[in-house]
Amino acid sequence: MFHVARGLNMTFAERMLKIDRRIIFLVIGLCTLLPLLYPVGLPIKISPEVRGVYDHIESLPEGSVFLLSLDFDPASKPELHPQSISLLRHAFRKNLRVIAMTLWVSGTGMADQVITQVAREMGKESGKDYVFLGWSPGGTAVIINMGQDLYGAFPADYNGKPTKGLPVLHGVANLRDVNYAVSLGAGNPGVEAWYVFGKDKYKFELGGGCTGVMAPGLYPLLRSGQINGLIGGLRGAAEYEILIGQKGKAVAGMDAQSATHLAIIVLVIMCNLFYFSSRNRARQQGQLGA
Amino acid sequence: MPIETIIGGWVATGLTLFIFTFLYKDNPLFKLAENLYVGVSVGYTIVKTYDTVIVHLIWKPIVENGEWSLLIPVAIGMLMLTRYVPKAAWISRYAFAFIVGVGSGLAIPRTISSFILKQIEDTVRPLVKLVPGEGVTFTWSLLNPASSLNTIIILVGVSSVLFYFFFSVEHTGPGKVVARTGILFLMIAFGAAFGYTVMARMSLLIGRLTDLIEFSDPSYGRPSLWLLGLTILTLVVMSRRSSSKQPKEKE
Amino acid sequence: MIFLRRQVPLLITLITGVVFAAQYYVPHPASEQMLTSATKWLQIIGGFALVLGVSSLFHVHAVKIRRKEAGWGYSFVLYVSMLGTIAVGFWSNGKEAVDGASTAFGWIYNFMMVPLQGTMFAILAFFIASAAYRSFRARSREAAVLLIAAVIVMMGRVPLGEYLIPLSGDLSQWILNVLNASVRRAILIGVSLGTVALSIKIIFGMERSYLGGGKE
Amino acid sequence: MKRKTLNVKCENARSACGAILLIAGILCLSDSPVFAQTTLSPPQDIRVFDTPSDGGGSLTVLWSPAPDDSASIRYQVLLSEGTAVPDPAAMKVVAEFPANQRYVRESKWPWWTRPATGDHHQFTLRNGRGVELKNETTYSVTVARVSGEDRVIATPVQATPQPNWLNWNQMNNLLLALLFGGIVFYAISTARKREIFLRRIPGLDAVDEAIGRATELGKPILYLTGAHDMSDPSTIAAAVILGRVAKRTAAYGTDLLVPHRDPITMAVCQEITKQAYLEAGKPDLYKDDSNFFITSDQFSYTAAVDGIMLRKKPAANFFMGHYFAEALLLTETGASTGAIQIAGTDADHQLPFFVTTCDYTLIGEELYAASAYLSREPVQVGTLRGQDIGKALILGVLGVGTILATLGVLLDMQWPQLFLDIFKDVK
Repeated sequence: MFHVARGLNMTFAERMLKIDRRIIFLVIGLCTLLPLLYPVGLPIKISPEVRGVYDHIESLPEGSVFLLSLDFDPASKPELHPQSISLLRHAFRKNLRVIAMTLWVSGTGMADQVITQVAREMGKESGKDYVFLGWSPGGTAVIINMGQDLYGAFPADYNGKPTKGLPVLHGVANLRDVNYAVSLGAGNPGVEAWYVFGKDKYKFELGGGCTGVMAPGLYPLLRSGQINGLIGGLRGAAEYEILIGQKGKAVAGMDAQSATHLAIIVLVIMCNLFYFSSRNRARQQGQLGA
Repeated sequence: MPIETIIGGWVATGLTLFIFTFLYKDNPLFKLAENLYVGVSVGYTIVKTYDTVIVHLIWKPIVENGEWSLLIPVAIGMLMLTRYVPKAAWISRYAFAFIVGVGSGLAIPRTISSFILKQIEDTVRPLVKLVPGEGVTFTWSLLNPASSLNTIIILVGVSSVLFYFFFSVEHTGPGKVVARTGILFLMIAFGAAFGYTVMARMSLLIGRLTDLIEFSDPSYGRPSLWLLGLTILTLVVMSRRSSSKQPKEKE
Repeated sequence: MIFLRRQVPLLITLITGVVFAAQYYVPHPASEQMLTSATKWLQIIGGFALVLGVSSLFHVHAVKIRRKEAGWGYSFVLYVSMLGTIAVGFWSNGKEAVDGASTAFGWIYNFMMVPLQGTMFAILAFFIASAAYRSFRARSREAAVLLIAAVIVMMGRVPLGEYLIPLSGDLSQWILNVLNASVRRAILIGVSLGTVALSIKIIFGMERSYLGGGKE
Repeated sequence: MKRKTLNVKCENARSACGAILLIAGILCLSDSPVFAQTTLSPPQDIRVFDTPSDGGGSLTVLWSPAPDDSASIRYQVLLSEGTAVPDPAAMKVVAEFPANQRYVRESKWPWWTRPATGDHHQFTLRNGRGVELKNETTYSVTVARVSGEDRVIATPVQATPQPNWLNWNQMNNLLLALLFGGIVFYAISTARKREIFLRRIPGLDAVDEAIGRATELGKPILYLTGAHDMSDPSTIAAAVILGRVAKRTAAYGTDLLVPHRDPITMAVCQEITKQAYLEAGKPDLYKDDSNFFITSDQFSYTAAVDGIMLRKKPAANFFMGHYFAEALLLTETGASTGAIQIAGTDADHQLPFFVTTCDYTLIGEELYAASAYLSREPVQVGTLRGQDIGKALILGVLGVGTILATLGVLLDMQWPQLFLDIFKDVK
């Protein structure tokens, strides 16, 4: 909006403000790449939101039913994949009965991979210790239907085995029999839907994990106790990895986060310095002209 | 390492780099990768929908358990497809009427309970607390979200933002002060969201770069490095050719 | 005919809407059974709705290829990749992996879909930085407030920020937990009132854009 | 209907109470050793009834607190099928807990369904997990008091679990739904009869300003309608605002570019633009191809629009409607060309980016309000008015509720709860 100075009159500040954005792209690329190649390992503090989820799983007795809904697609993999790995490791370590599923069709393959991988690593058996129900269309309708009759919503698991009679689902008729559910949501349907169409009526305890984009919007639900914990973005995942004592991709990524965040803060400060200096100059010129 | 994984590494690296070329500018490599992406994800959705809906939700329950009532939703679903027959397109309205009707009906009480009552319930809190032994106290801690001070701040925030979205009242006099408070609160929340989103977007980049670093391993044959060179070369050649063709358009 | 085309759909919406809103207040097993069936139906109908969305894409690109419009080659790429994925998917029985071993369908998913989608959104990382540099200016008091809040949260969310300025962690917690939560709550209440109003209008036939096209 | 059965049961319970006292007395007399050793009194005023407002398979037991209830004394809830109980001591123990637990006040009943005062003991038996409760089958239930080796059992009371037709706990929810529905209908009917005041949306002034500047510079204007199709309220609002923008561009003779990602939206917008040029008295300036279709793919569309921004350098960019991740790609490029940018969106995840990169942003509901302000359509204006009344009510509840809740703590009184319960989500 301030195009007073042009051409030859352009000051250093103005020229800096009009810098080719590809230079900024390069700075960000380097700030991400270098810490990934040469990690530092700064300490990460645990926030109460993440501790909420961790403590609840810690308090569950062996054999409790834990439902993990991986409601995300590959676009959110870097944030929610580490969260799911940590949560599954924790649940398996506590010998909970794990029911995994997804409400996002394009996340099915990833969800299957992560649960198979962690189960194998922890020596757990499909059908006995855990089940992956796969995906079903309908979004919120799936949640209500599971609340009414889990076997109606998922007559077979991902591998096509009938869900009825699976040892892991013994005594589980619907969502009311679930002790703790966590939705790792990248959008809609996600954590909110699990509250509105699930916990609101079927009364299981609910926790949430989400991408950084979603997280600020979930704080009202956290405050009111509608969800008992919130793992937000890569930082949340890193905190959870530290809580269970198995560092993974999230902790590894935090150094790069530090670098890029600081780079952006510096960019913002520079932008404003240049902006104010060019504005002052424009004002002075305006006064001289008058 | 199995050969398909190595090929996979090369393909994944190539596609990742093709899309990153968008940062330089929109170009055929990006368009190719983008259309490939749409095609693959649509194909994936079709396969998954068929497998889940037709096989597991319709065919097996009907054939194995004789749940013939499931033919009703199948019929409703079929009605939707009449959209493609211009003369019979109006029949699809029956299906939409059903979905939208059920959806709206389900939404009303649940929205009121989860997003109105629950939120009011948590905002309406006593401003002072009765601490056994100390009597009535006002807590000042900012870090405890349930402290009296924060209760007041939350109340002010909720009320002023709600007021900002009043449209049948002019924002004048004291209303102006409230609305301005509301907009300041809104800006803080947007700022927080911006800050948090930076983390989200950077995570995606970290994820992609982690993969590229993995694929620069000799066991894959270093596709990251080879393909990076190749992509840059292609871009250079292409920009040369286009600039010699249209010397006037330089954007 | 008008009755069949216009009134009957509105009647269906009215009845289903009222019935399923009322269902919430009725705990009787009969009412629960109705909800169970209806949600199962919705799951199945949801499958058909996906077909509908996908087929419009099919159509748009088919037209492009047939007319050899500009860039029809890309539409062709889209078609080939889609048909290829479908063929491979059916060949693999719709499974990405069998007993942990990846199928051909799983290969397409892992080495094509995951990197493509992931990178598509990773581009935004660069743009957010460039937006921060080029447009994040304290032009007004509001913009200044937004900027400061954003910088504090950015500091407080990363280990280095907390390390350099230890207070930033607590401060960003407070912003998210109290200030941000109160605004989000107000927005949530406002949006929910809007949702309820819209649902009521739909059920009683005052809002009928979902029937498609304003003209009869 | 439900109330009636409840009352009947209460009366049954009351008549049973007399019997309990009598039997308890007899028990004590006949069992003289027990009498001699302890003063343990059996639970008093036992009432058992079908748990109201549920789907059946559940019974609720209530009994009066005893003055000497403490953690060292325990209560047991006993259950057996049928009306005849030959030996209460042989009934199945389905729950056991310390005597200072399980009060009515701990349960979530609002005052209008609360069956007894808060200091009564309360236990709800549910079907499943070791207890079998079938609907329409009569069960005998009683409570025993246990202290060390001593155990005194009250006389069993009979009750039948059954499913209910109404959840009374949620009546506040229903009431609010009906009230709000009524308000919306009332507001719409008022809007049909007379003009309702809507405040001017400042963003609309910015729209005029931006078009003026584009005219001065002789550059075109770019207008986007968002990612959703015509069935979404945000797209409808965007189309209405397009009408206004088109009228201005027609009056000034400025070029208008509207790239689309949905063919139906494009057709609708063509009509709107044409109409606007007619109304402005410049039908000759209208061009059919100012609305054009690009593609429905998110990122191809974004790349194409970015290209238009860079090549044609529009003086003003409008982003109305709903946007996803492409928002930042669009507005950032737009900002780099130095255009005035005005956005209006209900996509709350993208709002921060619009706010930072655009000169003016219509936030959330302001988009709908702007469209209602321009269209003056009674249904739209009335809905907005209805929502305003709803918000005013909620603001009132927040204010009054906080004062009452604070008073309740300060004066240690219970009655504010009568008001607060109405706005609680209780089930």
